[in-house]
Amino acid sequence: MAEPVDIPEDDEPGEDVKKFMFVNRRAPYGTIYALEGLEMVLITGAFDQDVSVVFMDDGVFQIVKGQDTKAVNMKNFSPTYRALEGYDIDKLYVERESIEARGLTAEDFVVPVKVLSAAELAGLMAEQHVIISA
Amino acid sequence: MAEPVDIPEDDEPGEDVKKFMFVNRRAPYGTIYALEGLEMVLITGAFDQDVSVVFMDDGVFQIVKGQDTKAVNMKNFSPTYRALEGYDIDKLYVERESIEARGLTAEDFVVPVKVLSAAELAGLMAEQHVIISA
Amino acid sequence: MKFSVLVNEGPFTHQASDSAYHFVKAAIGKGHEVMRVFFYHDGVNNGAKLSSPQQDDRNIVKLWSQLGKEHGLDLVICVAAALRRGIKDDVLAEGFRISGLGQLIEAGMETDRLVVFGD
Amino acid sequence: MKFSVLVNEGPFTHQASDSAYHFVKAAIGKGHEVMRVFFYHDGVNNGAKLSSPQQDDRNIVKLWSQLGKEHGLDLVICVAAALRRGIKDDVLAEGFRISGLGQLIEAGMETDRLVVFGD
Amino acid sequence: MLHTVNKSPFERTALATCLRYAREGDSILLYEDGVYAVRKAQSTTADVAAAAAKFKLFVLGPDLDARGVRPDQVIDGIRIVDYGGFVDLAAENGPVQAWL
Amino acid sequence: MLHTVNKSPFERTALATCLRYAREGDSILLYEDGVYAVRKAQSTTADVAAAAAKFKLFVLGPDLDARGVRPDQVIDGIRIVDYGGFVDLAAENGPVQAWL
Repeated sequence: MAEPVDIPEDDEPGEDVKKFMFVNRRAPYGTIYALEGLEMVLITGAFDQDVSVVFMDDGVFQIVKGQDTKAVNMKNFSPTYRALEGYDIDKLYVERESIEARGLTAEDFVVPVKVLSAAELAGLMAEQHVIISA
Repeated sequence: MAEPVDIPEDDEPGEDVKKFMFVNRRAPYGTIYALEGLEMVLITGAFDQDVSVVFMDDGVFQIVKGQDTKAVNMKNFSPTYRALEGYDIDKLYVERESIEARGLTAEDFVVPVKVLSAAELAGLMAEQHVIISA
Repeated sequence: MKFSVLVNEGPFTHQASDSAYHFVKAAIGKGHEVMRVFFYHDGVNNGAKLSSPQQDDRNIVKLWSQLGKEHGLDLVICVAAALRRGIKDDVLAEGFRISGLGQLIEAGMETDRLVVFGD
Repeated sequence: MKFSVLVNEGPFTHQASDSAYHFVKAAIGKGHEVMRVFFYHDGVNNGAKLSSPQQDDRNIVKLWSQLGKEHGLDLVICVAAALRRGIKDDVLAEGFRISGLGQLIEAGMETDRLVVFGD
Repeated sequence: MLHTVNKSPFERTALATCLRYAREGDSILLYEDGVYAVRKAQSTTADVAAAAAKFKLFVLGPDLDARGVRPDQVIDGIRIVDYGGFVDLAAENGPVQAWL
Repeated sequence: MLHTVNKSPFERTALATCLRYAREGDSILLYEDGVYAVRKAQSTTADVAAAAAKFKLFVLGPDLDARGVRPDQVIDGIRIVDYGGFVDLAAENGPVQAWL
């Protein structure tokens, strides 16, 4: 894993920078996709790319507060989402329709997220070079 | 795999006979559950048990006619369902609600099936000793 | 009461193996007998001894081996499903054995409850 | 055009590996370049050489090895996902190599299209 | 009999099919990602509350905890059990059908 | 861009979410178990026919054949392609989003 790289917020992406979007649609723990998906995102931090991470459908449950995995004896990886900022990965989006259906608000998450509609996220998605689904 | 055993239809189940139900809810080819599920059913034929096989939800697609897997280069196992009769496994049920939602009728299947409602199948299910989902 | 358990998914990818493990442990703790744990589909990967999860995560393959040893559990890997997935005797973890699907049917015949864990 | 492919599921259990194989073969047939096929999650099991499917079924592990050989494909198994699942060099099929997740990101950076196959 | 459901009601039809099959007196245990069904104030709540009134609904506490679902968020009438409770449910009820 | 959907519309929400994200001019390819969505005369037909009128819908022929879905059962306006056509769709459209 890479050291956090300090790039000013207003830095323009260089020529070699591509837009990567990670689409998270799965709940944590029932399957490993959420955990291994997060590992992919973290690695991207080492490559200085323009990274967006989107949580939609049951993927929004990945970042809800209060996860306690002691009794299932699995690794609680929800605190690791807070490490993303250290890798300059701060474009975290949550789909409005998904959280409304689940009775959640932006306050319920372990990291600061921007709440966007599916239509807004679809616009962002169309601008990407690479979209990875876990 | 066992030789087909010839038991008369009106034979009463003996004391050692248990009721096994196999519940098939998955489409074929997209995943291996249907194929490996069928392998489980075939083995049961060697044990002289009282076996029921139920197709519901996308599981009804396992037995539709006209499957041709040449272009996907996978094994077409749909003809194997016709071998079940040789193992005296002839209680094949299809859920009415599932086939109606999919625009299918009993004529669309590679094997003779009995079409029952979910309520009727639920009654059968409650009588089982063992229920196996693939 | 006499239980048997069927595990349809491999370690880590699905929670099925963890849930089955906790169920079996609790059943034994309550004085029930667990006759057999049968591993089918990707479940056969639970018997792969080379599995090395991260240090801070549980090692479910080892947990099964330990539970098997402590309580003389019969941990059976289905041979047909295992061949497809490259699990053979030389990669088999301690306490597991490879056998046929008949062992599952037999477990169904001889136990009071068969409980299935999968995806 | 330059493609890379990500395969998230193992052989046989899901069709993902078959679909990816046919896609890669067709892309090469159309004169495109396939820079890398990256295997992640259970996809790492596609590189397990011990896999022995039934005689009348396709052997997708061997098909990947052959396609890799014919066209010099870079077939990369993710090391972290492989460790969890017990895939190490000694069980690796011909033509596959084990490397880090960075190889996936690099593929995304250097190709025109990354296509994902999974469950 | 005992029905088990380990899938999210938002993503799969397992719970819906289970409820088509459950009969009076049956028990239903929600576990793994199935526990998301028990939450109040979400789009699935009315259907699950109706099921809780009709059948004996249980949810696995360890899976609730892992997913950050607090006991006060659980629909009234759904009982929280641990793995031992899961074993008891399997032992006390007839056959077990896993709606995978 | 190109959206791919490989899940049955009866069992998963992948197609529904895809249709929430597809924009004018986008292409959608249904393959693997996703091909069940293209069948006429089933409960999902009206929604998929509406999508076919709005977006460019494609279905993978090899997966149709494997599942016994005949070309005459496919909703009008959905084009059947082979693996080469899948490659063309990926090449001709912008990024590819796989709705797994």
